[in-house]
Amino acid sequence: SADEAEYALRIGDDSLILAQQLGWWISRAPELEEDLALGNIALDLLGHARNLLHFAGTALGKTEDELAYFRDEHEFRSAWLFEQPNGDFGHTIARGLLTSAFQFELYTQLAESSSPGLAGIAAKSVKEVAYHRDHAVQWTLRLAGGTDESRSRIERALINTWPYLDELFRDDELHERFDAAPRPSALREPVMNVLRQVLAEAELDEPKTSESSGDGRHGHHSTYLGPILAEMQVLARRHPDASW
Amino acid sequence: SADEAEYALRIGDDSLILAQQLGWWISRAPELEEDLALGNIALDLLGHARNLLHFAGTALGKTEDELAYFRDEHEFRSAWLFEQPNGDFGHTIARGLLTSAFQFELYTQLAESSSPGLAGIAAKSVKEVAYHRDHAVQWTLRLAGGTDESRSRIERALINTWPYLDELFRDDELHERFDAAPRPSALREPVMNVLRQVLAEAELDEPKTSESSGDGRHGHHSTYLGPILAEMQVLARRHPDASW
Amino acid sequence: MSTTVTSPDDELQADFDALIEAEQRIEPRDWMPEAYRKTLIRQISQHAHSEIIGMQPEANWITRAPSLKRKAILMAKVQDEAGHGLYLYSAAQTLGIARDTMTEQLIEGRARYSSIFNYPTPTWADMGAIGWLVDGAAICNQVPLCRASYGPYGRAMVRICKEESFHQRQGFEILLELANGTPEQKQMAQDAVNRWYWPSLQMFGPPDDESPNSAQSMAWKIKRFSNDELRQRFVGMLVPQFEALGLECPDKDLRWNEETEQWDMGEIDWDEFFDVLKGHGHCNAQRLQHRRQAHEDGAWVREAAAEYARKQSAQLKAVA
Amino acid sequence: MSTTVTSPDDELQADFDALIEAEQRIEPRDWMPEAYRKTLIRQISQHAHSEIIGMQPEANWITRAPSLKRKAILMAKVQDEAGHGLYLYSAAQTLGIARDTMTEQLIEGRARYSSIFNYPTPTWADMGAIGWLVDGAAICNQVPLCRASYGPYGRAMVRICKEESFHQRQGFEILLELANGTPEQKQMAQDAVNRWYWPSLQMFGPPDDESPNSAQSMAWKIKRFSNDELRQRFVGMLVPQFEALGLECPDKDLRWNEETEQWDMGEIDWDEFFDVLKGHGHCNAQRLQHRRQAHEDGAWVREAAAEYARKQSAQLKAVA
Repeated sequence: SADEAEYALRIGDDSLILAQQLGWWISRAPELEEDLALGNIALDLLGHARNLLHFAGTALGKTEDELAYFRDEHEFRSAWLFEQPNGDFGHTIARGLLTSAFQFELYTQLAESSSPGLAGIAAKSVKEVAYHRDHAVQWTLRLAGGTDESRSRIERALINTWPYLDELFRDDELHERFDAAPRPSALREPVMNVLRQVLAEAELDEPKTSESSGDGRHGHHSTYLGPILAEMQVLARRHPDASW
Repeated sequence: SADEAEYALRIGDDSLILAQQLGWWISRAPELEEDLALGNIALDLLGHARNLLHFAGTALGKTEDELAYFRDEHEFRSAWLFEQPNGDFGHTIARGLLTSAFQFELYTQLAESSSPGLAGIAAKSVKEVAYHRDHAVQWTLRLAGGTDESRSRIERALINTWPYLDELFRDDELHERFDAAPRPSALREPVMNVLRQVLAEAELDEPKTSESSGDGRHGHHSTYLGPILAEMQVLARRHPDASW
Repeated sequence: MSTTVTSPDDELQADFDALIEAEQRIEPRDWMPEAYRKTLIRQISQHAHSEIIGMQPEANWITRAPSLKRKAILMAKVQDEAGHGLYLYSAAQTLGIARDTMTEQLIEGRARYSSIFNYPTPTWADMGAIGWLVDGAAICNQVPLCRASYGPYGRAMVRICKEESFHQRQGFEILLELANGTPEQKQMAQDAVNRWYWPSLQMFGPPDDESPNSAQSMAWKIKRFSNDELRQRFVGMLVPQFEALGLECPDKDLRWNEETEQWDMGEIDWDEFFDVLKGHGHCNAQRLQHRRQAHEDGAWVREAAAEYARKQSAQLKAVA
Repeated sequence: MSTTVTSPDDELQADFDALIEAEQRIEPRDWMPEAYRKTLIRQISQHAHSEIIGMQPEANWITRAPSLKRKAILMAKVQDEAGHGLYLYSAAQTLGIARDTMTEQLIEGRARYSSIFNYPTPTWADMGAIGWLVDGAAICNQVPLCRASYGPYGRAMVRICKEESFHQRQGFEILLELANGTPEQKQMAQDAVNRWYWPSLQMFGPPDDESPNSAQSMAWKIKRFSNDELRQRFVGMLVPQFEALGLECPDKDLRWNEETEQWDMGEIDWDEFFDVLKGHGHCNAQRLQHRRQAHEDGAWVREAAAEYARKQSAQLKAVA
């Protein structure tokens, strides 16, 4: 259905944009093991995105590539958190902690969906997201418990990303109509509980920041998305009739 | 003539690509005075680029915007030095030192050109480039004579940019035919003399690096140019028939 | 018979009041009441911060400007804003606050700046809408400030207003070009105007009956007109310009009231205004993060410059 | 009558020679001649560096890959190269050199890596040409290395070769798609093949008569075939594939010689080869700069991880 497709686009775009950004790290990570780890996460997310865009595309009569390469900025449905820049490694880890905690809870619940298509994708993805979350948690602990510099960097990174959590938990008209997906508001508590546990273990305070009212689900995006799409789409758009 | 146009494209693209990159600093400089200074330099370079592209365009039957926005990567003529990324402030300064030392000598000689068009543009530009060079020299001295960190950063930045000097001084078939511009090889000595003086005053060693054989003058560019153009051209290309 | 005892402070206050009354300028060396000084520091630094934060929504399009001419104009504009910030920080410094202190207050989120800059700029047309509406509203607010009783502030505003009116015209031109362009361009322009219209009206602040600080500022001749008066003036200016652009005004209820000789406007969503003010805008977090990042990334450069200056002056002394 | 005095070293040497002769593997705990050890360290670390530097020309296109499928394949490929680098650094470590030492040698420009990675990748078609030609040449070089006399090296090569042949097929597929695509795509493919063909032939090293170290490596059964033999084999493999792609071979002089039963090739520009080797390639500076930058930017992360591990183990000890 159209609602199912719209929902798949939302969570598919999240993963697509994050994969696009994580891909940058490959050849630039602090150690080779992290080139591999961040590359793995990027690949997983790209895989999830392709499944979700393919699924949405069957309802919309479009291919995954048409959706990825030929939509304009306002047609994307990603949330602002996923559009936040890589920054330094600490920033990438903080962003990864928040996105993976969210996606883990989301896919866990979505795996029980009455939509077999969404449930299937979620069930497959959740195992990989568990690894992403573990990766982010381990590094959060290491950076928080490492040197003074690493601690202040991860603190700053959490302050910078925390405002974008709220958007992930906002219900809207889609959720009034479409009940085959968990309500965003129902994810808030479990996700925040996990995050608070990690912060407690890392002996970090929960950032006291005001939430951003960013609204990517309706096509109103952060300033970061435009340049991300410019680079991602440049070649495909230069040869609109080509196949690759 | 076609040769005049080709020559104007080369030095115009240098300035265009550097202006495009320096524009990024506005709102991100280490202090407000540098937002202003780097912005000024970017504006000057953009002005030079527009004059040169306009001049080339009259021979080629194209507007400055057609040349800037609708050429593909291999049609650009910029040298690799101008395509090198901003990096940190030290890297921007090192790149600026090299580019401005080159452009100052180039425009000084070009102001005597038998081509009135090129001579006129060069005569106007050289005053501004003198300021750019002064800015870069002052900051090179400050960074080299500042803290240990700033000294090692400017050293590293010079090592990273030095390999791209050689390309600026290479004669090719164009210069066999076209004698209204100084031969690149004739610029080597005066430019290197200035640079060596600056290094001596800053008590820095001349980097011992092998020159890159990068060859932007014939459309063979560094890996940096592709993404720069993707961002610069994205909007204009999305609306090919629009005027702005 | 009773004697009137005048304390020195009372005399200073009387002199100050007389200067204000006579439309004379207060200068840095003059005595001034603490509340006046504090109000000015707050207002001028807030204004300076707004210029600095206000660079970001437009800087976002420098790299993607669709023509070289527009790129040059936009670069120059954003750069002007850095310049305005500098004038205003200087004016505030004459009141005894250090620039570093103001910078700290900003990046630590303890200082205000104009909420308008917490809205995003998703399209090129936003460059037009910001110039036309945001700079337009700023000018309405600022022209009277050129006569502000505090000298350095008034003089800074004179320079700033001259440049702002230039910026407003450039914004209008961007929109005019789009409105007369392709259908997509026209739509882009209308969408941007729809997004920026109401926030620009909010730039004049809450309605007069909910603006407690205004009266004192007017008595001190810092402020010359009430929020609602300025808003009226702004809307009156926009109406013919909407017509010239061929764009629709997003306020469907706007009409001229023959009786009151005022514009009756549709209702402004003040909840949204206060929400953004409290930090819940689209971009509050991003704006501060961007500024903080630039400040932190530049720390080593500022330290190097300071250390170099120290060494140079030590060397000069040694030679002397 | 004279007695043959055998020193302990001679005995060890004899055992070593016998193992080599019998096609047995030398393992890390086995005695080996210093020259053998040094040759291996040089070769393996050079190979590891090549994998790591070799990530860059392809990583350059990850963000711009023109379909999601190709993006996924490319990401996986570049990631595989990091994995290969890790295997090989591990193999080299068994010979008594630390990974940090090798990293230092690389970023300080004191270590070699394959010159092929100093060429730029201006178009998407380079992703095809690298896979097909560069990985193809690498496989020809590396398949015999799976039987290299040093155990850890041979075993690493087995894993690597399996993945490389996968990469080569993917490169071929990219070119096939382009060669059958739009005229611009086909031109892009031909241009890329033109750029990479000769450098890929140079990957086998100088002609046999100018390759002084080869004989010893062959005696030690590290190397199994001469440079020219491998080059022959590679070209023989390419010829039918050029046909399948419908692309032209850039070597216009290439023909099968019935008499020698060999491919007669056009002249290889060895001056260019040695020029790039000496550091004058398009991208030598950039490749090292990229690696150095990643290493330096990551220093605080590695320090944090080390410090955290130190604290954790101190805590464990305190508990025990």
